[in-house]
Amino acid sequence: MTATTGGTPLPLTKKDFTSDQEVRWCPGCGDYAILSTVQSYLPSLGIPRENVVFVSGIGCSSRFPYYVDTYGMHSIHGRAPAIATGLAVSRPDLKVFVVTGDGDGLSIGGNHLLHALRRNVNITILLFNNQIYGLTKGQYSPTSEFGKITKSTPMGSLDVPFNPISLVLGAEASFVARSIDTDRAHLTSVLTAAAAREGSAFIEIYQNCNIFNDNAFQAMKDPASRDAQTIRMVHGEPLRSATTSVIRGPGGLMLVDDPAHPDAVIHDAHSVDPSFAFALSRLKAPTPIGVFRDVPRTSYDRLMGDQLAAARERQGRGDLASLLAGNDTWTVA
Amino acid sequence: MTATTGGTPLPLTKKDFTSDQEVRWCPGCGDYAILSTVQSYLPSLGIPRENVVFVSGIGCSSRFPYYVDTYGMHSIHGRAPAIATGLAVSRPDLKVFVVTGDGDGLSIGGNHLLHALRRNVNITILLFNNQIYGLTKGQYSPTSEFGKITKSTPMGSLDVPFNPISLVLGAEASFVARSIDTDRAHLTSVLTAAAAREGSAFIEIYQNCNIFNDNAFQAMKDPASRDAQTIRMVHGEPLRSATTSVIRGPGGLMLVDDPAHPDAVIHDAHSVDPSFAFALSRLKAPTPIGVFRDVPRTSYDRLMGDQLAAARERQGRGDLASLLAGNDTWTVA
Amino acid sequence: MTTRDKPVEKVSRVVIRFAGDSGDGMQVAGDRFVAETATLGNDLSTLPDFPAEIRAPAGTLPGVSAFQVQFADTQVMTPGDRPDVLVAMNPAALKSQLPLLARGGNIVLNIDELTRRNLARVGYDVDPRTDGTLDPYVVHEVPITTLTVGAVAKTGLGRKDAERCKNFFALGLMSWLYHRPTAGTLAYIDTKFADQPQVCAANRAAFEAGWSFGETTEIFAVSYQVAPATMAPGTYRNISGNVALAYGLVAASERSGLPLFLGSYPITPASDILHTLSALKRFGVRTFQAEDEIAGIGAALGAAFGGAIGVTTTSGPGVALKTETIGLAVSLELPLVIVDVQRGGPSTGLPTKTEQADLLQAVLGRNGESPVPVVAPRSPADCFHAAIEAVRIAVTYRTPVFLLSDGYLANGSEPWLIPDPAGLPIINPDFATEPNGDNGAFLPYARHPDTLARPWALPGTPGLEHRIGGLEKADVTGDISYDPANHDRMVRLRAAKVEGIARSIPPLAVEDPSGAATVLVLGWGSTYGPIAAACAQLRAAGCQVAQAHLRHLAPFPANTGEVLRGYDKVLIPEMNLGQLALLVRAKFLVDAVGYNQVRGLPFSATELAEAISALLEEDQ
Amino acid sequence: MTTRDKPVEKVSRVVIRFAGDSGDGMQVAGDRFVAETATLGNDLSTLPDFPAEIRAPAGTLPGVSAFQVQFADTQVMTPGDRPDVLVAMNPAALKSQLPLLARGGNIVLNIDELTRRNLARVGYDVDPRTDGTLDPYVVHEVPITTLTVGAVAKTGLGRKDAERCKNFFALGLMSWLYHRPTAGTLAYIDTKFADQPQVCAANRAAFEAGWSFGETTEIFAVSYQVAPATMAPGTYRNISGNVALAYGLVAASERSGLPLFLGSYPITPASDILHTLSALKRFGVRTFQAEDEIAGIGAALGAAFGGAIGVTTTSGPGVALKTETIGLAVSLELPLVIVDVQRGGPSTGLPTKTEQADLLQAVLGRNGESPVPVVAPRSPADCFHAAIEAVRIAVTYRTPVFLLSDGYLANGSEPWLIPDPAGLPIINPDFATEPNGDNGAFLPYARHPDTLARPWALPGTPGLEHRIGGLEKADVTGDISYDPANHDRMVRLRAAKVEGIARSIPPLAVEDPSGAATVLVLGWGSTYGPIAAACAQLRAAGCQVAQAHLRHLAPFPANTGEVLRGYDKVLIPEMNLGQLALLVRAKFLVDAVGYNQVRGLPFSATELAEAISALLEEDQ
Ligand SMILES: Cc1ncc(C[n+]2csc(CCOP(=O)(O)OP(=O)(O)O)c2C)c(N)n1
Ligand SMILES: Cc1ncc(C[n+]2csc(CCOP(=O)(O)OP(=O)(O)O)c2C)c(N)n1
Ligand code: SF4
Ligand code: SF4
Ligand SMILES: [Mg+2]
Ligand SMILES: [Mg+2]
Repeated sequence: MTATTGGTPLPLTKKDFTSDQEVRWCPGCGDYAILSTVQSYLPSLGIPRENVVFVSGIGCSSRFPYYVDTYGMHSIHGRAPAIATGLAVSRPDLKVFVVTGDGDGLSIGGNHLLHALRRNVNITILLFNNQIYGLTKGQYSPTSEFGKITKSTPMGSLDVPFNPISLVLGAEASFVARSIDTDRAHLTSVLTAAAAREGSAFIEIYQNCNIFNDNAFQAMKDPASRDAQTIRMVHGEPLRSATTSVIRGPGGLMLVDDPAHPDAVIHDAHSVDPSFAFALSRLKAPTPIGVFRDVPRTSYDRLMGDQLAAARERQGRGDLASLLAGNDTWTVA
Repeated sequence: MTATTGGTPLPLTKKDFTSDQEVRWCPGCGDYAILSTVQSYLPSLGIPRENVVFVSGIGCSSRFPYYVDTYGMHSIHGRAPAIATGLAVSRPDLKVFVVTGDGDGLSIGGNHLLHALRRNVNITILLFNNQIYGLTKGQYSPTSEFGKITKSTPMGSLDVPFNPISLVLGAEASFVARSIDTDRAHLTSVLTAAAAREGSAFIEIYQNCNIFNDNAFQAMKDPASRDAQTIRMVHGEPLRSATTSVIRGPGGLMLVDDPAHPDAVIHDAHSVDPSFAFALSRLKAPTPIGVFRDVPRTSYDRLMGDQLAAARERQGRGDLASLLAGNDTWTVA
Repeated sequence: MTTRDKPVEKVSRVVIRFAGDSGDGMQVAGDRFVAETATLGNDLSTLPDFPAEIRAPAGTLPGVSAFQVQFADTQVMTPGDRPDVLVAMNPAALKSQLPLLARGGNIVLNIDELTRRNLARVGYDVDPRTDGTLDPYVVHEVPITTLTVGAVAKTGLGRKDAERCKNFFALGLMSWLYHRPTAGTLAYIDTKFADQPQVCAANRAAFEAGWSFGETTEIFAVSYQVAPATMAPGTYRNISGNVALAYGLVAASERSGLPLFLGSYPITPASDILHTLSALKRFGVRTFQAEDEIAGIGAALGAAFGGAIGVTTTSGPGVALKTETIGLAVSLELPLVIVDVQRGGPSTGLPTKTEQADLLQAVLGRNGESPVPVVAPRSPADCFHAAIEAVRIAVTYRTPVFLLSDGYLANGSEPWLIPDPAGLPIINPDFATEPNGDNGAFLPYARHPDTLARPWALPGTPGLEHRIGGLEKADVTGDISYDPANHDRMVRLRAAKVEGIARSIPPLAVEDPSGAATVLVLGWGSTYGPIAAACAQLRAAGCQVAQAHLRHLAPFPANTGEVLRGYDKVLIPEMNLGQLALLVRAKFLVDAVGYNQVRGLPFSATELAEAISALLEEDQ
Repeated sequence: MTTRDKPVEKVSRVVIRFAGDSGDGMQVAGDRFVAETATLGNDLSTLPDFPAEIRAPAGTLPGVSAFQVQFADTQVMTPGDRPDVLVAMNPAALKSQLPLLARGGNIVLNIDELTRRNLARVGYDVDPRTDGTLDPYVVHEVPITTLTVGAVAKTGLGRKDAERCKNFFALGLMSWLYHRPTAGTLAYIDTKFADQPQVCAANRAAFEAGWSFGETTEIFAVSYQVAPATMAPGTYRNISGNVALAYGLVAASERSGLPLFLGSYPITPASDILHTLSALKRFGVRTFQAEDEIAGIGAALGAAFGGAIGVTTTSGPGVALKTETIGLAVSLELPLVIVDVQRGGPSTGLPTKTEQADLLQAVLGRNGESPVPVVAPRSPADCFHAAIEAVRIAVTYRTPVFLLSDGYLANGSEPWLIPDPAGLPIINPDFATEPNGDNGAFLPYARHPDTLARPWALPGTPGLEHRIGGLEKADVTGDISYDPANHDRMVRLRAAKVEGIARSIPPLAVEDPSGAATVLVLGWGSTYGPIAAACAQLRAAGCQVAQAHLRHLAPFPANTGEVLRGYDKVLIPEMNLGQLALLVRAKFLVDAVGYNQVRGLPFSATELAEAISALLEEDQ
């Protein structure tokens, strides 16, 4: 109870982060679970509500900000990372989240997302990957599997999907993680890891769209299969699922059907070379979840702030009159 | 002399690919060397001139199509991969090249480039990387080194650059290579390798902008240093420069100061897992040149063509009258 | 389902509105009702009206989804101003739709959902049946949920799934009430649920129960018949605007011999064109779902360079993104069709609602002098013909063309006299195949003397290799040119080419049966129906009023100024703040007055008639 | 460099044009000439004119780069119609610039470059000195290259580098001819080449040699003096439009207390604003070079949400890309300034040339009803004040604002009476700090009764947490609303807010010294200079003509209609096909006539005067 927030004393509770707006997702949508986890997690940041901002694009997922009682902007399709960049860079005192979808963030908005990550702008990006366009009623997305039959691809899609983790690692992202909508504990742990660092954090969250792409991640959730279908990555621990271990292969990493294999690779989330995280990102069934990469890098806003300070130190605070006059004047009497 | 092309008999010569337009690059620009190499290489394709199309965006590099006497389009900034996609997909009989720059292709056009690559559209992308915006007179680009002082960054740029090779590997590109403007033999070899395959080819070409970013790649060109500064990748051969070898490290690949190291890694351009190529892409000084990755994949236009054929096979050729009538009609007498 | 024991009344014209939760299947019920109505030979017009959310939580006001249809034994121009019957599946539907009903209107109310909790959720403190709220209306209380569950019980379906059949119960009831045939719907259920026999049986049971409920209970004393409308002889179907538009593009492809290429990014309310075309691969149609709107139009333009009919489909926000590429197409002078299915703006606005506020964007919204022809359909079925016209202009004049549909046309439907393909216009691509300059030179910007169109030379044509781009080009040769006089000339040539299209389009026709009207109502796009209905109402009441409707917004038909100057007053009703009015005033200096509503809904013919008659009075 | 042995003539007004290869340093020569001219107290106006290529091959027509300046002892409104002296450094410069010269014009011709090869390259089959081509002009043959190389020899610089000093030789010669002071240029050379003493010495030597050449040879019989112009007392500097605009933004930041954030993507001719602002970090200015135009404006909008003055700078193609985000800003009602430095269009067009053809894009080019105020400066120095005005409107009314500069203003320059910062307008951000609703609620769309502006509540303000977005919002609360009546109300409220800005701007002023004019010339933007010059010419010739110039294009000043209706004829000269004319005709139904040129160049005052006088005659 050291700080107050508009009369709401810290520590805050989940309720403090719940807005008065009716949630309008379909009943059963995975977005509900994510919302609830995020609302529960936010108080742990110890940041006053008014210093938290959620910026989103367009999509079912992008309705998220309406439901969180902080500052928020539901912007336009794909542009949230760009908008958040301007906000985060000019207001380093704020904690800025971006909420986006696989269409919003990887189709129309792919470029902004990747540039924000290479710059290491001080934003936490939550990408809700349901492998479908929800809001426009079910076309395939850049993460839909090859051959997917949807409204716009009645004979199956022809595009090899992006692997979002590989993609952002190729774009120099320094914090990269994956979690699952309904795994509250795991998602909270990843959010917490992201909060501990400066600069960009990218978190892919597998999210179920029960209307247009139901059960896309069911094997990773089902108590019967989930331990075999996921590799829960922990820094410093061996990489394995219930039935396999990850070992080194000639071209990268590979799986062996032996959960106790002696050469199981030890996870190193702090490897400076992103090649290790990249190799991990290529594994699937079982699929790694948790933090792929977490290496420190100065954030963009801090670098910019430092330049402003340095300029003032070297040249003094700007003086408008002398700026306007310049060096080459003459006087008419 | 088996085919003719508008009266020009095959085989063609460099001259056949030289247009009547005055070349308007600055004297000394690396673009001249690339143009000359490409014009010399084109006859080797054995394709009639009229079946070759160059599509570009905007930038000094993007003036390229004007100088090649084939069909061509100088489009708008960043959009060449999208435009070329429409052309290549609807005209599989054509050989379509995209010419772009580090700004055109990785800044404004990054998303189109990456999506074209994941789709494996049948286009060959030549990205002239001079690590600067040439045409707009010298602002830093997404490949400029951190801290670069340019007109728009008088105190140095703050962005960590993209590594174009890592980036496109993260986007599922199946043919990825790098070459150097003035190394005619090497560039020709890379172009030839690209021609041998179906689908997308991505070739980064280091290009000198002698006006705004002179000598950016000089160490890789200078006869005194070039062998030490480049790793000439050859499939099936050990990876080494004149002074170093590439060996495996814990997180990826690393360099040792021993050009005859026994554990030098053998290059495998055909590794299905892109992790190997990705690890290679992280090496610099010496910098790998040549083909990073070359794995076969069916091209997008072929997949689409196959669907059209399958639809006709299953449903018969479309009949307009029955389409318009549909299934639910009534008749007024 | 054909015995009839109750008295039957003949009526001429009926408006029905189904309303329930987004998950209640109201659009399906409406679609089926319309299919049956169409085969019965009534004229009709529909208005689906649904929220932007996929399935907002049940029972909430924002979650209400509605479907309205007007059908009659005479011509139908609009989906109707006020429903005769509102089917309200829950309190949210009741509360949100009530303002639409006239006094005396009928409400078929699902009383099972009037729980205290559901009522409170939408702000009803007391049951509206008890506090006089519903006094002005005729309320038919039906326990739809219970009856559905009961009827379906025999199929063994679980309660939740059983309840989901209630739309078919409501449909059955309305089918009985208005003597709709039932065979088509039963066949539809059989096909749709072929894989799920239990669900199939349940929906059949619910539908039949609804029908029987009408027949056997005392709820309705009479049922109604609407005689077939007198329509031109021929074979008809019902068609929505998006489907008609897609078919028009395919027809243009067939009639030009050019392959159709669609580059598109999904967006409401345009996505269904993409969906429809993606299922027409047997016509050689290539659909490309791009990574964004810019790539969608870019790919279409690339395909056009290669000789396809390049088309891109979108809505207002997508047009904004395509603006730069449209400018490139203007400069390249290549055929391209940009379909804008307009929705409520600005920005994301009201994605599922209709509006006409992209007109000025289409006509004027680009950098530089960048003229683009604009065509707009007037009704759902007319989207077919307008699409062919857009392709004709694009191909003939080598120019991007805007086709301005809107959300109402897109989702609304009407009966359509199916045209004979052989009677559709032939479009001649007139490709360049030979050099057109001296010494075998190819001059890509030498123009056709009549149309000012430039040659379209496809890659693959030997000897015509050439390069085009977005920099200003020298007249005739197409080489890059920074010459001031050349630029001025090229700007004027491009403008003249587009202006010249007016010579190829029919003059603006005026409908003025008396020939004595002094007030003209000028419209464009989807307001045709309401305007025509309003004028008909007024004429029936003895007023004289003229109507003209623009299909071409740029350029205008050559006689437009003359027509407008022939009237004392010109009224322009638009679902915007006066965009056509701005163009008309600027061009013809005619003091046209706007009647403007920006409500996301089509005009009510009655309100429009009032506005026109106010002007008629002023004019006396 | 001050002895003068030759006769001196006094003249009132001179136009000089330097022309050479892109690599010849003509822009530097021009800039230095201007700097000296300014300090001498002449009034002046400049026009840099260069190709889109960085350094097209030497000696080719497309590679020619030119710089024109007019200076005088009286007011100067334009860079001049026809040069009195053309300095032609090579045959390409001669050939391309010759059409600009009037009969009797002077040419200073570098004869060293008239080799057969160079002549042939630009299509001169014979030396133009020998076939009468140059007969109409006074040609001064100077072996500039040889003389430069000779003068520079003593510094030991290699031939290639020595030749690069020839721009300073030419500058020295022109400085002698027009009595320009030389100390400033010598100081400039010293600073610029401080690191390269040899190059420094060489350029000094070349400059002095040029001066002495004038003094000692017979080439010019006389030299000319232009007396200082009578200008308002005060301290002056020379300033270009792009720099003035950047400084205006900084001044607005200082006068509002808000930090300045620029989100931009480089594009000609706007990039220099980014360059200028990126060097002003000591003012707390943050410049962000984004990955594209959309990200540039997106970041600016994000910064505005956080309480900065969000600015984005671009040209026409960039505006096209920003369109969707501008629509979002309209819907969010946040302050934002979009600077469009217009260039030749459509599409990529003529990137380095000027044009005014983005007006309709700015005013009308968005989806939905999406009103945006538009402000345009009239001269390079006026960009400063116009920028402050744009920020004032944006902040006061919480709206995106267009600031429409153009290529001529951007690169042109003129003397500027340096303003006292304390006299500049104060801008009050008036942030929301307290709840404005019942029970401590914050209502983000409750409006200020006068301005209709909504509260601007910054993240970080406790108790005012709120969410905004691009979907339609309920009046007052800002919650998502699909209600038809609310949408109509919000559309009209947004329009009314922008219309209401007219109450805060000065009325349209008319300059009509006689008070008896019947013809009004109405302009906007950079045509101010040529129009004023043309009107002055006509008045000097005894004609009566009125001039009015719009700074606000949306909304118009409240008295605009009244002013226009006060004249028989209204002429609107524009560097487009009649865009302001369209708006004026639509709004005021005034039969305004356009005078339109789309040549990528500013109007010639003389041609304009002819056009006006034709209209004056018609009116008699
Ligand atoms: C400029 C623009 N283009 C297209 C759309 C239509 N649109 C809205 S959301 C969406 C895709 C949503 O997919 P995703 O980001 O995966 O979000 P989800 O709904 O699945 O959570 C599209 C194409 C739009 N609103 N704006
Ligand atoms: C929409 C748009 N934005 C910006 C520009 C300005 N512009 C032209 S080329 C360019 C960057 C060129 O850099 P690069 O692609 O690296 O090409 P280079 O000139 O270096 O070969 C920019 C920003 C433009 N022409 N169009
Ligand atoms: S459509 Fe899918 S993603 Fe969207 S709200 Fe419904 S379940 Fe969730
Ligand atoms: S500016 Fe640089 S990249 Fe452009 S033409 Fe000149 S040297 Fe080449
Ligand atoms: Mg999705
Ligand atoms: Mg570059």
